[in-house]
Amino acid sequence: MHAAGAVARPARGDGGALMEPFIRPVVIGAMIFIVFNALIIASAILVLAERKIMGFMQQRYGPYLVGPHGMLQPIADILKLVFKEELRPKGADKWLFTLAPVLSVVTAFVAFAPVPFGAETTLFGLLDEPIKLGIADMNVAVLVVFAVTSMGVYGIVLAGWASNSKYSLFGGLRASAQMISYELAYATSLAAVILLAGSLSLREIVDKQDGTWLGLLPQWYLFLQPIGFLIYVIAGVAETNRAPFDFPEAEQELVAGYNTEYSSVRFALFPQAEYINMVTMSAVATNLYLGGWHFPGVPVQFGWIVFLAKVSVFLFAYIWMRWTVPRYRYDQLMMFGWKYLFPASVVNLIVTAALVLYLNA
Amino acid sequence: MIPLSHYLILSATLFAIGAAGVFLRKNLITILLSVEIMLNAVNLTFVAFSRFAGDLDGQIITFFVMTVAAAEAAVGLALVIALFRHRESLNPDAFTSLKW
Amino acid sequence: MPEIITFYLFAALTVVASLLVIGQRNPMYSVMLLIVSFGGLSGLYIQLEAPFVAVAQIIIYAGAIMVLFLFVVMLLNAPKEDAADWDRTHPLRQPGVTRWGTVLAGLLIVQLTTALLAVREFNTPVGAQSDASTVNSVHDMGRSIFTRHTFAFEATSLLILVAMVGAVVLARREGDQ
Amino acid sequence: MLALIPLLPFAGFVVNATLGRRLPKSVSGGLASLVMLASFVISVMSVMQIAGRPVGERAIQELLYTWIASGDLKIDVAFRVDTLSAVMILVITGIGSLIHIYSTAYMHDESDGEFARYFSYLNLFASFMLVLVLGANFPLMFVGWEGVGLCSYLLIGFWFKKKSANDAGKKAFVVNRIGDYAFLLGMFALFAKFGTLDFQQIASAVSRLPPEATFGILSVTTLLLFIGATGKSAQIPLYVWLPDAMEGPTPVSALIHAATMVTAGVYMIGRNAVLFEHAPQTMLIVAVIGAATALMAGTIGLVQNDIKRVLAYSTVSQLGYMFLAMGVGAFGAGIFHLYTHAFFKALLFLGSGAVIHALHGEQDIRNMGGLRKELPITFWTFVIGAVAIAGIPPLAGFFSKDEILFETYVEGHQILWVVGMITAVLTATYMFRLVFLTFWGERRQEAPAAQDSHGHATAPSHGHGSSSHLHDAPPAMALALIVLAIGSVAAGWIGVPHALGGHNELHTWLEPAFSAPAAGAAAEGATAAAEGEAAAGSHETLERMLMGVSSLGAAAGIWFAYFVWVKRRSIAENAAREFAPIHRLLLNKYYVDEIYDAALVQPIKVASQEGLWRGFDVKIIDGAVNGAAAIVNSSATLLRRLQTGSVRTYAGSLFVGVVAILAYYLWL
Repeated sequence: MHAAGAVARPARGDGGALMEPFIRPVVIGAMIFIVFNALIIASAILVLAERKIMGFMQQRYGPYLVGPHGMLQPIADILKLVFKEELRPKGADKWLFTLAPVLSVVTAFVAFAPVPFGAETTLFGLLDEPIKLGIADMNVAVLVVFAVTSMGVYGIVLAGWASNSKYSLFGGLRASAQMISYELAYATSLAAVILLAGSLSLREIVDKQDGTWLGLLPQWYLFLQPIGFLIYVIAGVAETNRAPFDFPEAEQELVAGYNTEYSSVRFALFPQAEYINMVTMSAVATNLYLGGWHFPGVPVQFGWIVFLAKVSVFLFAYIWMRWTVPRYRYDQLMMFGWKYLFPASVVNLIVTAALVLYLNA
Repeated sequence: MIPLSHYLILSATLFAIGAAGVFLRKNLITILLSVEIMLNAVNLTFVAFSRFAGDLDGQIITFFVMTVAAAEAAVGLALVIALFRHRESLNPDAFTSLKW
Repeated sequence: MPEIITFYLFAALTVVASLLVIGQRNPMYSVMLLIVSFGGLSGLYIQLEAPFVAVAQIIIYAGAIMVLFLFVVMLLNAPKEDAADWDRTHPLRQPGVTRWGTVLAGLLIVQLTTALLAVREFNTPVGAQSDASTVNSVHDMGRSIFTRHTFAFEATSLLILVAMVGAVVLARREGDQ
Repeated sequence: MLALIPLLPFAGFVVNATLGRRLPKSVSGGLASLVMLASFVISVMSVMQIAGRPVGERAIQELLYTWIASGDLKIDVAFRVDTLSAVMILVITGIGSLIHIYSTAYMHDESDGEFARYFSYLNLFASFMLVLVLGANFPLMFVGWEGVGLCSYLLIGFWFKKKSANDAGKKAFVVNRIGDYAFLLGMFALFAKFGTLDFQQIASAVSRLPPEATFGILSVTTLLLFIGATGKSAQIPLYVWLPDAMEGPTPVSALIHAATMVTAGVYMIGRNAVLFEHAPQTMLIVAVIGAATALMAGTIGLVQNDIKRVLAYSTVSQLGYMFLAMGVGAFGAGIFHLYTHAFFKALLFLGSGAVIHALHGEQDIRNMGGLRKELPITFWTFVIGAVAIAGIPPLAGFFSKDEILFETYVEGHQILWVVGMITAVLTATYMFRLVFLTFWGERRQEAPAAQDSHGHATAPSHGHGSSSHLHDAPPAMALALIVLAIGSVAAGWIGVPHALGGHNELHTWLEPAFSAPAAGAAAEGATAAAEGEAAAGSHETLERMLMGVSSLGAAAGIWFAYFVWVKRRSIAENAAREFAPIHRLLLNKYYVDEIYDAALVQPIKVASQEGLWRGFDVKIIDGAVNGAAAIVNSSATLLRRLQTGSVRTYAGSLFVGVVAILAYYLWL
């Protein structure tokens, strides 16, 4: 968190127009506010989307009663959760029990901060000095995202430990082991992209992917790093504890894993954190592999729309995966992570490095 | 600009805290944590020096230190697990005999 | 001025957290507090214009090593250490030993202060690097790691390998292969 | 190619030593003889090669590799054939191969394994001897020196089941060790003086120095070397091992203890002629010791009854002659005598071996007699050998011995000449005593048979008693005997002195080997030869006179022996009874062994037992060891307290260390 805060360097222009100095802080504040709420709403929407898509895939309606086509279902859920009784099991650790959900959701929010989601814009001439779309534009953004998401595990682990129950404990243990294992492959596939772009700044990486080959194939790293992309997605799913890697909360084995003992708002924070993490993961994937807000033929002013589109594709894929792919076995997960994914990513990294070296020389 | 000595004093304090932890604690895990604190104190010194000397070697050494710390943590914790299996205790004074 | 404040903020955070780490009976809290103090440290690193080190600090220490600690604590369900045998078996608690320990500690403090008073002339950085060149600094770091510090690098990799094997061997339960 | 000369016998040794016991006798023995013959051929070729050259550069030096290089000490493994070593290698390989052939028949009664072992030793000896004479520097020579010592030990003790053989072997080894010690010291002294150990370099370095008038470093060095020589070549005071060495198989006595190894000392002196010439004191000592040894051994030989012992003592006295020659500076004569002696002494030993073989190990001449008719070949060859050694013209011994005596006289050592003359007469006498007692008269059986002294060779194949018909030497032995007989007759003719109208080729041939290899060595050698001839020319009458005297002396000795031991046997007994003490004295070899035993062996025994073992070893060394262990133990018990096993104690000590180091850097 401090990392993010301290590295943040909002772009500051010297203010040619006289109302400039007043507008800019407002704009920035507004942007932060928008993003924050957008994330909250996104989680709410995702809940609904998940249930709807699930219904669609299982050939039923899904939530249908609340509001038109059950559109208001998330609000109902939220209300329900808020008005539930807070209960903390006996012998649970008071502080950590509370800290855990907060920590996980906070890290989820913070992780999105360094992610840019649009090109520079002057808001239709409102500013004479263009502003970069994105909360914190920093030159080690990739690492910061990675660092903050890696902090996210604590929320789950602590939840598992603090609630003083076998199932939670197992969930926490699984989460910690799983996340550490998959962070390796995750980071290594990141490194390959960083090598290609020669930069640690997400924005620069995105801008490097502008343009097309032969006028039709966009210059996305997806096409240079197919294996890396695959690894990244798989590891990302594991990092966000989504099916088929949702062992920390495998309901068939551990009642609900780390959040067995949670209820009401504290409980609500976990799925929210999970959804926000999904968004962040998708956004980063978009920036790294799908050329962010660049799309051949689309003017860069509407880049953020393109960006949203790409992200939603990812999110759909997430949900799709969850309802189609069956859950692994835990030892299979570990074996897969250590024996296949990680070596594959290392090989990918080495090959990429060799190629970059060879082509630059 | 913060003078170098501030950083040095800070890292000395941290190191002292770590050392005290090693001396005073009775829990192997806590002792390992104290060792980590000491290592980080050293890291801080290195980085501060590299900043004030204007070259990167200090930071590089920091990375080596981190690697060593990782290795140390892995082996140390493995040892802790093995020991805990033998005696249901983490008290270092329970392991005074060299073999059993 | 603001940097003074941030410095003291982070310093205080680090020191207090570390103190709590060792003032703590519950290893779980110790681990969490240690993470906090690492956070403070990385803040200091950023102030020292080593953002890469700062992020690495978070990723490696807070993100990986500490999780390992946490994992072990949870795995062993580590007992809170009891104060009872503190006074009994602690070799440094016997009065004589304690006295000597305090004497030594005092000596050490005196020495450190004298040593630190000697670095006064060192207060302004040589060739201050602006963080705009962080990426370059990462480049330079990589270059000099793989050129000037090759041996250290290789040695470390070997160390890591050995540590990995050692950890596996040690943590393996007797009997199961 | 030179390397092959010693390497071939070594190869034979390796083969016979490793898989000899699986080979049949014909193969192992044949192989051994074959490699010897091969190296003989190679030697002849290389000698031809150098003979083809002008006088100056008659030498081949072959560097194999650098053996030791530390500091300014640089030792090459280099072989050198010059005129001197040429003679030696011819003698060694030639006579050596003859003796190998002889041995195939003589040792035929041994089991396959023993047979192979014998021949492997013999080959090993040959190769070491060749290294000795071919080595171009002292250390290499020393390798051969020690190697032949080892082989002589192994071969003397060949029948190791027999205690006397073992003792003899040990005696030979220990006595030689004394000499080798002095030899080593001499080598060190040389290196200290000249900073090199290469013969040529030493010679050239010495030739720049003036001859030492007083007893200086050169004298000391040469004296040390000479002591080594006395050990190896059985001179006073270290000759005692040679007679006992007769415990070994007779061919071994012939090869090692008569023809080749025992002459190593003479060769060594000849090899360093320049060095010795610069130390007149040592030369005098060498001459005196040589003469004394010759006389003493001759007298002892007069009364011995063991056929081989008589020959052994005659060997000693002949070696004395050689050293006399060396001592008076007549190196050529010395080597000449070495060369002739090799023939007839080998012949005599082999003949005695034939006799012993025929008599199934009988060695006591009192039990022999009348073998003339039964062993004709042996008889005739033996007689030839005896005549040759007695110095009757024109056989080999005559020329060499007379050259020695003449040189002695000319160099002005009249007393030594007298001694030499007496020895010559003695030689003739005891040799023909041997001949007459062995071959004349009729078989005697009265004296106690010395069967056991040769237990092994008494072969089961010879079942019948010694009284029955004896058969003469089998073909292999006969061949060797005849060849050597021819050699003993003709070997001397290459050294016919000018007095008798000869040219003494050997002398001129050897000349360059004894002069420093300085620039224009050729001319120098030539002049030396020339003035040698001149000197000879001036002394011709004298020389002729001396020859006559010595020949007459020899003839007189022979007649005396005939008169005493054939005509009037009684005289011998009467004499023995008349001069009983002298007789006993001689019979017991002047009690030298007893004296040594009392004077040296016992004291050393006592000293080492009481002093070194019970005193030093037990008390001091063991005490030290145990004390060290005790100290370690006690200190460890103290140190153990430091290892509390409590982590914090260790950390505490570490803490102390940190404080101390900081204090050192801050305040000290």
